[in-house]
Amino acid sequence: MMLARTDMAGATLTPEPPVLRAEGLSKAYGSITVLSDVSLDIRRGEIHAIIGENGAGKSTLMKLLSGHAAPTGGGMAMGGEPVAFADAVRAEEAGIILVHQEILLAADLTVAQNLFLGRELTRGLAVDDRAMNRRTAEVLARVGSTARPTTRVGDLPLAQRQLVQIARALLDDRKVVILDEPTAMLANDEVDALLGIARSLRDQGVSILYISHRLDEVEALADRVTVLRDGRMIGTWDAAELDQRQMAELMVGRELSDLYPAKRPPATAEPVLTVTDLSVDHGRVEGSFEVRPGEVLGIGGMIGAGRTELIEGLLGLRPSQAGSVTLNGRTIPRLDVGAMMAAGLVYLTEDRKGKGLLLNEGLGPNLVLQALNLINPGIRLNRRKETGALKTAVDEYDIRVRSLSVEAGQLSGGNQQKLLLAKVMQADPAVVIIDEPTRGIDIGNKSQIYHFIDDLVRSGKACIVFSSELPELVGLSDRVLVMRSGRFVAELTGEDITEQNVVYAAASSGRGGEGRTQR
Amino acid sequence: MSSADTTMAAPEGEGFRLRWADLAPFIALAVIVVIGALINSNFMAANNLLNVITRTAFIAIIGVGATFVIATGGLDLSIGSMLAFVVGIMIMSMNAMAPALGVWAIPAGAVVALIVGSLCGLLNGVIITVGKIEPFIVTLGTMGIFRAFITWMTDGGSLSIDNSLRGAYRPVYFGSLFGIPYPVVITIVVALIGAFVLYRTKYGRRVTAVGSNADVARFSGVHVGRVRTMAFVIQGFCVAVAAICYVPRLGAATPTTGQLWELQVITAVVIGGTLLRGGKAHIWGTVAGALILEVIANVMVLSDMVSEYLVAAVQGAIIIIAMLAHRFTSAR
Amino acid sequence: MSSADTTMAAPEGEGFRLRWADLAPFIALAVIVVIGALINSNFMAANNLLNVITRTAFIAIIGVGATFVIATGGLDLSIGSMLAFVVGIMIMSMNAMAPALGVWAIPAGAVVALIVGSLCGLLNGVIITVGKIEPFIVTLGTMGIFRAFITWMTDGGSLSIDNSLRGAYRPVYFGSLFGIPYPVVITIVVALIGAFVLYRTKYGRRVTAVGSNADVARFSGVHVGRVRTMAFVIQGFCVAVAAICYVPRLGAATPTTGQLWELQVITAVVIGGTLLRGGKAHIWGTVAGALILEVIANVMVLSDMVSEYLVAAVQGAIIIIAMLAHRFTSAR
Amino acid sequence: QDREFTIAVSIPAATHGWTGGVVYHAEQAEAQIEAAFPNVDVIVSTASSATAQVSALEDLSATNELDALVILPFTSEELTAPVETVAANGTFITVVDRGLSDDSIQDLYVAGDNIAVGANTAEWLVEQLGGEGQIVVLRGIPTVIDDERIQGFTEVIEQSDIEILDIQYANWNQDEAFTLMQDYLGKYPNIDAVWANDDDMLLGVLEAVDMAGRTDVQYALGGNGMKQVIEMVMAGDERTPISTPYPPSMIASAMYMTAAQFAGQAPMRGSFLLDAPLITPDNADQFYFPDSPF
Ligand SMILES: Nc1ncnc2c1ncn2[C@@H]1O[C@H](COP(=O)(O)OP(=O)(O)OP(=O)(O)O)[C@@H](O)[C@H]1O
Ligand SMILES: Nc1ncnc2c1ncn2[C@@H]1O[C@H](COP(=O)(O)OP(=O)(O)OP(=O)(O)O)[C@@H](O)[C@H]1O
Ligand SMILES: [Mg+2]
Ligand SMILES: [Mg+2]
Repeated sequence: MMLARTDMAGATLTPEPPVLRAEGLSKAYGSITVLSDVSLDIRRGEIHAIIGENGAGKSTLMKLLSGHAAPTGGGMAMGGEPVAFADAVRAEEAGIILVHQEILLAADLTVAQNLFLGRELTRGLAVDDRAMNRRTAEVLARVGSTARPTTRVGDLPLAQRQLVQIARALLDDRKVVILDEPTAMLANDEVDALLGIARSLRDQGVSILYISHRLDEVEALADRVTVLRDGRMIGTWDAAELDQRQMAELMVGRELSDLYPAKRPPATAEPVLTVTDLSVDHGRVEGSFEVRPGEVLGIGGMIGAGRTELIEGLLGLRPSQAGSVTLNGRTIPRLDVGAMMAAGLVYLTEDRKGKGLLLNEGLGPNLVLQALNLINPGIRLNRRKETGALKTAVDEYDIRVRSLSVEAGQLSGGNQQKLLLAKVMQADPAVVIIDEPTRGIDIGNKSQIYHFIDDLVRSGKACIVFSSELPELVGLSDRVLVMRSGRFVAELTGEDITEQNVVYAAASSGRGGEGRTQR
Repeated sequence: MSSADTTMAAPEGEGFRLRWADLAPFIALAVIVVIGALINSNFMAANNLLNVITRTAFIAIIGVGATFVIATGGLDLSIGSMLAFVVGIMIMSMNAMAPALGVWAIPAGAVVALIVGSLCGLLNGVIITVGKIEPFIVTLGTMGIFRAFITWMTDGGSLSIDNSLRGAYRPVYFGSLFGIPYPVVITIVVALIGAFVLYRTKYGRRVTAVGSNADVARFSGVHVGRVRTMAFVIQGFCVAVAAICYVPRLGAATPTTGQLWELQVITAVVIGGTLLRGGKAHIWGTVAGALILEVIANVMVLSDMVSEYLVAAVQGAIIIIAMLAHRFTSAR
Repeated sequence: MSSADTTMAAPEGEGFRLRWADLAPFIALAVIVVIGALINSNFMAANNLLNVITRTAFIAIIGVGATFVIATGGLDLSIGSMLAFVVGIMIMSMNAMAPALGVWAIPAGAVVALIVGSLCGLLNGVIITVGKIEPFIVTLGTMGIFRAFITWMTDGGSLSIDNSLRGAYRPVYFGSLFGIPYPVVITIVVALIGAFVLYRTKYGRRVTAVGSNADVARFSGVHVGRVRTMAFVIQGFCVAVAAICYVPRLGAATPTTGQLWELQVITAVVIGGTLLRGGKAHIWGTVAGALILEVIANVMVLSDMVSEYLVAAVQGAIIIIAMLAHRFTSAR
Repeated sequence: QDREFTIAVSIPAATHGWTGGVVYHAEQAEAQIEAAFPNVDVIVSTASSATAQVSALEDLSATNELDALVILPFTSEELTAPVETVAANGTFITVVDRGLSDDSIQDLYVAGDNIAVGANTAEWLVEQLGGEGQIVVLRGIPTVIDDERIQGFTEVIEQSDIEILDIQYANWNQDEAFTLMQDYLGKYPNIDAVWANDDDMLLGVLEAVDMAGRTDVQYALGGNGMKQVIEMVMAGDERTPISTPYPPSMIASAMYMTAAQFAGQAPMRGSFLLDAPLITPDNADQFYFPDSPF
């Protein structure tokens, strides 16, 4: 490495003690060490990015810093004083709050009730709902959420829940705010709003720990960058010294090839999937579309445009009906996940925790759950085949796991995503629908997944991709359909597929070209 | 916000659907009352209605407590036996205090009942939260324990309240305030307090939070164990209030007192719209649920249509049909 | 694989911890047996042990079915009444066929029982999955329905098996195969099949998936409703198998047959390590749980230490203590 | 007197008033017998269902050399075969209350007469009402006892012009009887008499009638001879002037008679049928046990 590290120098140059300091932190789960000897300074009023591959230990480090987990070695100091947090509540009292990578909200409570849970405002004996709703509305507006304070969190789409979670962290004054992949579920506008908030917090003297796999964000936002690899500290650098490619190489520890595969020649074969007049949730979302073998069809739109709804409807997971659905030359009589899968169509959900993986089950059972009938022709389970499939999948999808006998919930977020991808591919589909293909996936693996999709499509299959990451949508798709308010409003092909055009079509106000890409 | 246009439509729909579902138990109650009136003209007699409403008090009052427990994701199978036990202790202490205190033994005994009931609830709560055992198993165990104690206290027979107290105590069940029987007044007061605590206090907020997602509650600094335990204490307190209304009615505790009430109470709570998995609570729905059960039983007796052997079958079927109807009307 | 080096160590630790928790019910059983032997020397008499193990058959067989239902996240409160109903139907059909078929009426009646039992389970399952109603409420309803039917079928009295069949049927409970009583053989066969289905078949995999997270299962193309319904059918089938073993023992159905067995069965399942919220299932744990309950009851009968009135209290307390001990030993 | 004798007593658990009385008397008798005959060991075992009772029989006979068994069977049919098994070991069998399906098994039979309980009450009622009127009936838990009492009662009533307006289960439970009676009163403007086939239920019935202030109810009768009801009879209550004995103490009598077998006294065999004479103010004190819980 030719780059100068700042961690040593920083300590001598800054007279003020760091707000938060980690000294030789380690964490082991049983015999598995996931983090060893990590030392880190967080200065007052800085945005400090933590980057690393999936499973590098970023979330684990954040959990230690915020009292959500106890270290098995090393210690912490705040403002020079040693501290140890018994639980997250103590850490919050000390001014450190973590916004989890996974959504942690009570689905039955309203937005305001969630925000104020554990610290309700009261007037006399009674809770002061009006005041709480008012303050909630303010904070929500600040993070750019359109949710209402009185909506049940369970009724919100994932992205809105993520914003609510961030809003919760901003409710009180904090010293350190830790954001673990806050933008993984957000689209451009929300991301922009969030970056704005992060900057203004920094200007108020709040320190921000920021984890993201979107290196463009890191580059635009961070003051300093710490890189983790395999549970070890690689170093801390001034952000100005690093460009995205260097960050990526520090994370992965090797040179990276091109992120996106080359585009394919236009697909000319007959459509493998034709959907006409699909109507979901009693007409709230409607559309007709088709996809050809050898083609990646991207579907774009703002949050809540109804993309997820559309596909869940196609699979019969929501109340829906369709004029006709033809798949692989066969007419599908009934909208049903099982029937679709048997006919060759699979769907990878955006909600991996709630709808994708059985967090309390082992990796094998998760991997084969969808393709049980294919892997086991009889009624018996073929465990040997299952183990074999798992080994193959771990290799093929590069699932970083320290033991094959862990539960799915113990995988890092990105590795869960890879397991999920492996799971739906077990069914050997002709059409793959992927909702947010690289949510929480590190840059090295992103490229892997893009090439994987490319290989798939080149081998004559079809792929439909929904993505809130515009570069990804643009870089990957041969054709893009844009959805707005539950209807398709534009189709882009070839040269027309640009971020500006997608944003222009997706935004009802017609504000084009305001995307994050302008930076 | 770019998606404001799509956003606005949803909440309206949501809100309406929610309110509709909340009304379901009251609509069901109305339907059953109408059917009852059609089947038998005696049903609508003021006296009959008053009887039915008055005797609903027990299940409704205990149900308010059960709503708390169930909202936290718990379950209490011991309530029937606990009632019997509290009634037994109350009668014994009233009888013991009667010579010294005279009629004042009644309020003194009531206080004893409230303390004992709360302690019984505390016992359940502590075993469940400290021992981290399924509420189903713990309260099944304490159900056996309370039942055995009352059997032992009554020697298998019955334990009657002192005759000197009987007359003074009777009005608590049979008397009325401005024409409203006391048990009904007490039920309304208990439900009002319950609704206030559940919907308007910090504690109530935390009850639903714990039931909805205990992990989230814990991360937010809620003492999950304490909230759960407190719900069981409230349950015990409500059982004691029901016991206070119960004793003046028949004046005795027997080993069969309160038998199977736990099932009735839980049914009332669920019919009322509270989810068994926790996170949602409808105090007034519970009261409506309790009324529904009593009205069905009353109509069954008043009507001559089914064999005595099959009454239970028809009751079971009606409850299932009511839930089905609810599901299909509210799902639309 | 960047982390291959650390991969190897883990499975040992994991596996061992898992196995330890799985063993808990068996350890508890062993402890209770030892205590039983210390309290009463007669306890270890071969005859006594054989009796206890034999009669465990009913709860254990029904428990195997309940393990399926509970693993999918369901609950069946109707099993006790369903048993009575199936026993009633079986006796009636055997008696009706006896004149024509002679001793062959017994297997014919058994087939009828299996069909009726499965249909009863199907009824529960369909109402729950199609109607989307809490299993607790549905099976509470069908519990009343089945109980009412058996009361009606027996006219409130009892329904006995024809004397001509009694002798031929008796060995099914009292006979033995190579010294192992038939009910024990049947229990082992049922548990083996149950374990095979649960752990070694696709269906079993789906059962735990549904119980663990129904949404994930649905998104993976599992027909959640069908899996749940099937679990109730299995439950009904197991109830019928238990009924087949039950009739030769008591020879009659009464309105109280099988009363409260549902609570015993569920307790056995939970003591055995299956979680009430679904997603985990331990067939052999259930069998151990059933044995624990019967051994406790047996020891209570053999020892004369507690007042008759308090037997239930001691049983309840032992179950709670057993669960507490389990929790604290397995948490280490 | 050099041999130890073991007598097992198997009875229903104390789940309601009458069975509570049975347990009480059995425990009293156990203490007295063991005090009187040091070489006799009495084991009392309660069971909460027919199945549990069969289990208890198995347990008792598997672990003890039983010289005698005193059993109050839950049901006749279900317990016949298990008791036969015990008898096959040469155990002396005393059956109490409900007969077995095969009466050759028992050595001694001490029985109440449930049919007579119903029939005698009915006869008295027919006479008092002059053979006509309208009555309601509350029955207990669906079991043989309940069935027999109802059978005895209705058979007699059917001979008269008395109309039984309604029969419903109240499960031998005071609360349910109270509720049911309230509903009866609401449903029928005129009720001349009520029969609850057990005194526990009668207490609930009386409370409901008093509360409604109904004067048309001339007679409210129970059965079993519960302490409180006997007190009413003794006090000459107009509405409840009689009861029918079905004394739970019959278990104690049976235990004494059985113990006597082993105390060198004259062996007793055969059947002892307790009659169900009406308890009237004149003879009530014979049926009054102030210390019994029942
Ligand atoms: N409870 C646990 N038990 C065992 N291993 C665990 C547990 N939690 C996390 N791990 C392991 O620790 C490692 C680090 O996980 P962590 O979540 O910190 O990764 P990450 O850097 O946040 O990755 P990602 O970018 O995918 O979110 C992973 O290999 C994971 O499998
Ligand atoms: N702010 C909001 N408040 C409440 N409901 C919302 C909001 N925004 C969207 N929704 C609802 O979310 C659903 C559409 O979300 P869906 O997940 O299908 O959108 P999407 O286009 O897939 O977006 P995403 O990129 O988040 O996946 C609709 O039911 C819509 O009414
Ligand atoms: Mg992470
Ligand atoms: Mg989406």
